[in-house]
Amino acid sequence: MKTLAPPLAVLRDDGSLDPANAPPLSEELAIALYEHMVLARALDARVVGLQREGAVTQHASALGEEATIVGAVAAMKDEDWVFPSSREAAAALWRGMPLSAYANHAFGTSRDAGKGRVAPDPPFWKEARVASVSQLVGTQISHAVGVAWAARMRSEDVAALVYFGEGATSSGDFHAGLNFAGVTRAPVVFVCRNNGWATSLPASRQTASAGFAVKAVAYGLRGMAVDGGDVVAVLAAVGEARRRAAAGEGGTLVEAIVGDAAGRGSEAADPIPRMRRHLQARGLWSAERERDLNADVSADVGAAIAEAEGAAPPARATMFDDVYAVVPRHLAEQRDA
Amino acid sequence: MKTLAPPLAVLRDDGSLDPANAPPLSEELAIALYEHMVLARALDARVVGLQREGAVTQHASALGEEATIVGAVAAMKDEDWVFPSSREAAAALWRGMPLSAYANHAFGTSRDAGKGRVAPDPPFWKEARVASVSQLVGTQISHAVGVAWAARMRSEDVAALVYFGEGATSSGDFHAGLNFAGVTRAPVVFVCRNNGWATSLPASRQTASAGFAVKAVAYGLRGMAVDGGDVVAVLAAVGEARRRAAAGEGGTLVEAIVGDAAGRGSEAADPIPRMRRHLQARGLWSAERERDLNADVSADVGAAIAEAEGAAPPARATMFDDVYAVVPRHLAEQRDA
Amino acid sequence: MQLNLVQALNDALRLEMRRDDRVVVLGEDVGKVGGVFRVTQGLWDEFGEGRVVDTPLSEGGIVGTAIGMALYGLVPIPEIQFADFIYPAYDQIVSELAKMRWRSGGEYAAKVVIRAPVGGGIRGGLYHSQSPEALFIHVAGLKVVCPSNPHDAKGLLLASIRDPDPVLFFEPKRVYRAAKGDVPEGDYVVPLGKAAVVREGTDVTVLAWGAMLYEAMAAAEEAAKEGVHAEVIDLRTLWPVDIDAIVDSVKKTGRVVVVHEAPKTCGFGAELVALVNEKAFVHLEAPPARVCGFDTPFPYALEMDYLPLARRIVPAIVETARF
Amino acid sequence: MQLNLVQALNDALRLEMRRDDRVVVLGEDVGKVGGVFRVTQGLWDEFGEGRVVDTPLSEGGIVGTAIGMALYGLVPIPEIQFADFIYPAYDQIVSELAKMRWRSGGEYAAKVVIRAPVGGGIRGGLYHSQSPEALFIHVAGLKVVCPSNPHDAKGLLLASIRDPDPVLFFEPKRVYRAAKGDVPEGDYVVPLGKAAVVREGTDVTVLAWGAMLYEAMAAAEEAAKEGVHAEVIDLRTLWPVDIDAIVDSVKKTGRVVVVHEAPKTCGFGAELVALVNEKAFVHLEAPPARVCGFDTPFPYALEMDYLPLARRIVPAIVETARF
Ligand SMILES: Cc1ncc(C[n+]2csc(CCOP(=O)(O)OP(=O)(O)O)c2C)c(N)n1
Ligand SMILES: Cc1ncc(C[n+]2csc(CCOP(=O)(O)OP(=O)(O)O)c2C)c(N)n1
Ligand SMILES: [Mg+2]
Ligand SMILES: [Mg+2]
Repeated sequence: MKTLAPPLAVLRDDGSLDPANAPPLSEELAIALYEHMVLARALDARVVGLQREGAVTQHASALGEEATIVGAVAAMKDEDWVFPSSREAAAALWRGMPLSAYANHAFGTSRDAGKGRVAPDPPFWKEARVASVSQLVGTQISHAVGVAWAARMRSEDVAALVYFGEGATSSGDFHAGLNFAGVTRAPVVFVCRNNGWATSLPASRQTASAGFAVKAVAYGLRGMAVDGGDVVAVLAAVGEARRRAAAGEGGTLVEAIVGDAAGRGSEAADPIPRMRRHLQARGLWSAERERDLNADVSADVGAAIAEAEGAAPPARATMFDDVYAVVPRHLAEQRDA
Repeated sequence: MKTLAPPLAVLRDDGSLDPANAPPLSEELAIALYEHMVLARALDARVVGLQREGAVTQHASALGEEATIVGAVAAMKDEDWVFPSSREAAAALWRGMPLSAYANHAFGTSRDAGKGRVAPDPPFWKEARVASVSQLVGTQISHAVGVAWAARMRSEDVAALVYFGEGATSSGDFHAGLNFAGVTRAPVVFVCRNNGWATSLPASRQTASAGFAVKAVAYGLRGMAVDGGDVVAVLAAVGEARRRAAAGEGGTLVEAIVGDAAGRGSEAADPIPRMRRHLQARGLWSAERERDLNADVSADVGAAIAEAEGAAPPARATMFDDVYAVVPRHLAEQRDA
Repeated sequence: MQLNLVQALNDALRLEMRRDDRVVVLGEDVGKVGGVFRVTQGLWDEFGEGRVVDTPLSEGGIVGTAIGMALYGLVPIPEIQFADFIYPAYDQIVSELAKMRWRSGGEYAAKVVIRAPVGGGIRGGLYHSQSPEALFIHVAGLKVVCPSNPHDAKGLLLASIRDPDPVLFFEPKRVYRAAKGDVPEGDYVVPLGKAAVVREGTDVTVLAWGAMLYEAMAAAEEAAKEGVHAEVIDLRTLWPVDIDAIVDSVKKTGRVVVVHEAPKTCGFGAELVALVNEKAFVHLEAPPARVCGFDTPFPYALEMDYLPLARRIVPAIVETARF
Repeated sequence: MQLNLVQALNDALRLEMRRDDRVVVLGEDVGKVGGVFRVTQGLWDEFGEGRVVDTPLSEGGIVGTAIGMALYGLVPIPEIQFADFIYPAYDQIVSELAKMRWRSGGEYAAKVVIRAPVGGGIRGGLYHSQSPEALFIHVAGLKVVCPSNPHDAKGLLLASIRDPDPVLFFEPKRVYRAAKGDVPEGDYVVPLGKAAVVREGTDVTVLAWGAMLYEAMAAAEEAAKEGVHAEVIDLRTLWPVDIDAIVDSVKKTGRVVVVHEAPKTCGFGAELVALVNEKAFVHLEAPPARVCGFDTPFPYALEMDYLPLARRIVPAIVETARF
């Protein structure tokens, strides 16, 4: 599917950056982006394995989509809110969620911040404003708009980032969320991960529009497409959207084209080697650093999983907490029966 | 609010037709369009009066929107389905619903086809495929798409026309309906009456898009704007949309700009004198015919209202019918208690 | 001061918006025109369009964005124009609002008070008359309130806004203007979860709320003429319900009649009957009776036959007493 | 033939699509992949994408367009991937589908059968385990069905498709594959509105359906060891319910226990208790008991504590019998 303007791309295959579109990119940030993508993939691979064994359920792999997830959150400010969909564990990790928190969430242990109530994905991380979202596709979109709208009401420089797959654009919440964003000029960045598929439905059957970025036109919002396998391009696109939002120019719908939708082999589209070539081109990377990184990452992931595997499940009585702020009479009776 | 292309207009102020856009318009059709607009307005005025007296409730006046309502239905084929919103009684009249049927519906009498169950607007008329719609704004849009989609599945040359106000474009059903229409290429014509207001909300606060026709882009549908006070232009626009639908080119969103949204005084925008000038210019009309028409219309409307005013209310027992095809045990008990 | 129910609600909103600048009102036509029933009248003038917001026509968007505002720390009070139009927001209410605190282990909460007029008797027909309370009481995490008079309306709305949990606040539109009464100036709350015995009696306990409370009271007066003395309880908060008040009364009367406008089947009356069975079975001397809307959609022409008016409640009271 | 519940449902769909070309299946992933649980497997190959349609991700659009198809004369059978995702379609179901026939004075009808897997026990957590039947039973105009075994699943689905009214057909996903049994080849129906006494007993009547029927049966066996003989009734059709079968049994036992996965408050169990009170009060020798999901959202890690499993049903049976 073609989108109106060609997708923004910055990373060239030789690892250099297209000067026309390159954002400022410090060595530290370049390395951090790469390291988080590697971490995300390692964690993902491990959890996919655990799911095969039946140890965890309902994990949605982000394989190949790491650049979109990490690049977008990295472009936001710390005080901004982040609303994930099903594949954005890496956004919470970028925001500082410890691996052990993710692992305990995945296993639903007594140490899980969510008290083992929701199936693994997606995790939330309150202290860094990573929101709790349901597993209903699309519902978090209007929440993100509400947060951004509230910040604007309070004239506080806080924006919201919300991720969703292209399938979510068919939901009523996408429609309401983007329409309210257009009318209120709420500072929100919508990142639509177009990976070409909603389970078995190809994007071409999800909608007849020319791509997804163009849907912004229906809401008076800015829309743009970006190469979702290009972490620097995602950083640039979302950074620009964040800047406009802060300037009162309203929200932006960023369509990040990844996976099959990118129409290049998964080899060529793989965001990790692409960013590695950039680090190498800048002389920031070596075979040794790569080895060390992989070793650290698998050690950290292994340790977190091991801790969670050993953790106790939540106690029965905890099920009755948090339905209301105070456990009401009828729930106390059910708990104590 | 401006729309991308200027709204289609055909009727000139001197009553002549712009040859560039004029559709074929027989003398009979031209007269019928005019007469139905006059009938619609007379009925409307009478019911508005009855509402003031408290004799009927929840009537939505179509004052000034007669050209959009009559022109659109007139452009469809007899076998096509029509889904009204709240102001389209005239579409049912065009399809042959007797005035007495409307009046009995408005009073909710025992002679009402709907058995006095729903408040007055909007009426349905089964034998001419005018659908029964609820009072929830927008819900009928996906029904119309379903009818058209089914006809396409059956490869039958039947299309659906659905009317709604611009406020309905914010509903989830608008989004789902147009998206499904785009994907299925269902033969459906969406007529959005943009009268500038959703109760107290101006269209500019309903959405930030540049008008409503442009929303078609988000669904891969054709969108166009038309002067909704120009019955010939509406006839042309909807006729063309119907032709394309039949040709497998899919649905069209027609934004009919009326009332305040038209941005000309209600005088100049009034569709009835505009069409009368056309009849006069064609030598099809005279002061005498005008007098006779007004006399006939008010006599017919008066007679229908009088009949309905005299009609008995539905019997209590009828309330329990039609909840299911056969009255089940528990409802029979409630009825007979 | 003498106020009707609309004025009392308006007074509560104004007071709380003055007291707490986190409170915002949003919905369709709630701004300059003050809402279809004028409950928000004058708020737009006093607090401006920044805190009293006319929204696009999307109940799902209204509740969805309100949840986001609440996460941010505001206290949004969305108005749904008629409870009949709440269903487009049903997913946001039951899947998101009701579950936010629980699914996040208590870390996130969305404090939202959803106001909506309910009930028939105003010639509103099928889509302007419904009473959907049971559809929310069944969903864990929500509180459901329905006042019957101006005093309670103000006090319960203030309590609902200050309560930490999401509240569905249903307003009995049939008595919006008809119910007048003395309302204290200034601040007070009617606590959630506390019913009121509005008529003492020894023979039958009648449970009602909202507009039907007046029918229950009228029926009790009628029954008294036949020597049957009904105790009438206004539940005020539907969930969590004041089970003690109900059980105390049923222990005394041994008999109970529940009245509500919503269809009988799976209505809140069924839960009340089941609770009475669980808590006071040995005291029951007659089968608990339900006088409810019929299991049909809400009718236009026949609404007075549909509603559980006094004329239908009286025989139920008398038969239950004489069982 | 020996089939599991998924295979039996698939057989029913295939048979009816062959017999009646108005029948179409639509939903998310129902086509080539045959649905998340494979209930529609093979239909796409046999009937083509014209009659087995993969739709965009919108439950509201699925049900809304299905209503239109039905108006046109087709018989659409939408699948909602999990009942937990039915709420975006709730407005179309309760405001449109349920009311079409009634509001049009019987002139229009929308014949739609909505299929959706319900229930927990598969480690689905909060949003893949819910049982929302009460939210549809409360709405006049809908029929609600939930089979417990392959034989009934096929017969009830065929009956549901041929019934003139809209049907919510809930499938107990926990026993989709675990429940195996002999299923007649070819055409037969299990009539709607008829329950089945699946275990005879004299002491207590146990009402259950779907996956919890097996827990009720296991509990009855346990109770028998303590000398309590429970009669177990599989309701099969939840609404309109087979009240005669229930009352006949309660007249015999004088005692009743209702079991369901949905939260207790305002669940269908409340209606069943209220109905038993209305129809058989004088026969009741003990308070009707409800063994249900708790009034919390559905948990992930603790789902086996949440579900009303046999270990929770046994004491209810015994205590009710010994009351
Ligand atoms: C309201 C709702 N309907 C259906 C589902 C089942 N479901 C889970 S993921 C999914 C596909 C989502 O596709 P997309 O939005 O493109 O995200 P992706 O999985 O490609 O990241 C579906 C249909 C759901 N979770 N919520
Ligand atoms: C779902 C829903 N929400 C709210 C309403 C109340 N309501 C009735 S008409 C209306 C405004 C409709 O505006 P528009 O769609 O532009 O149609 P118009 O009245 O201008 O013809 C509203 C909000 C409703 N009927 N349904
Ligand atoms: Mg996708
Ligand atoms: Mg309008």
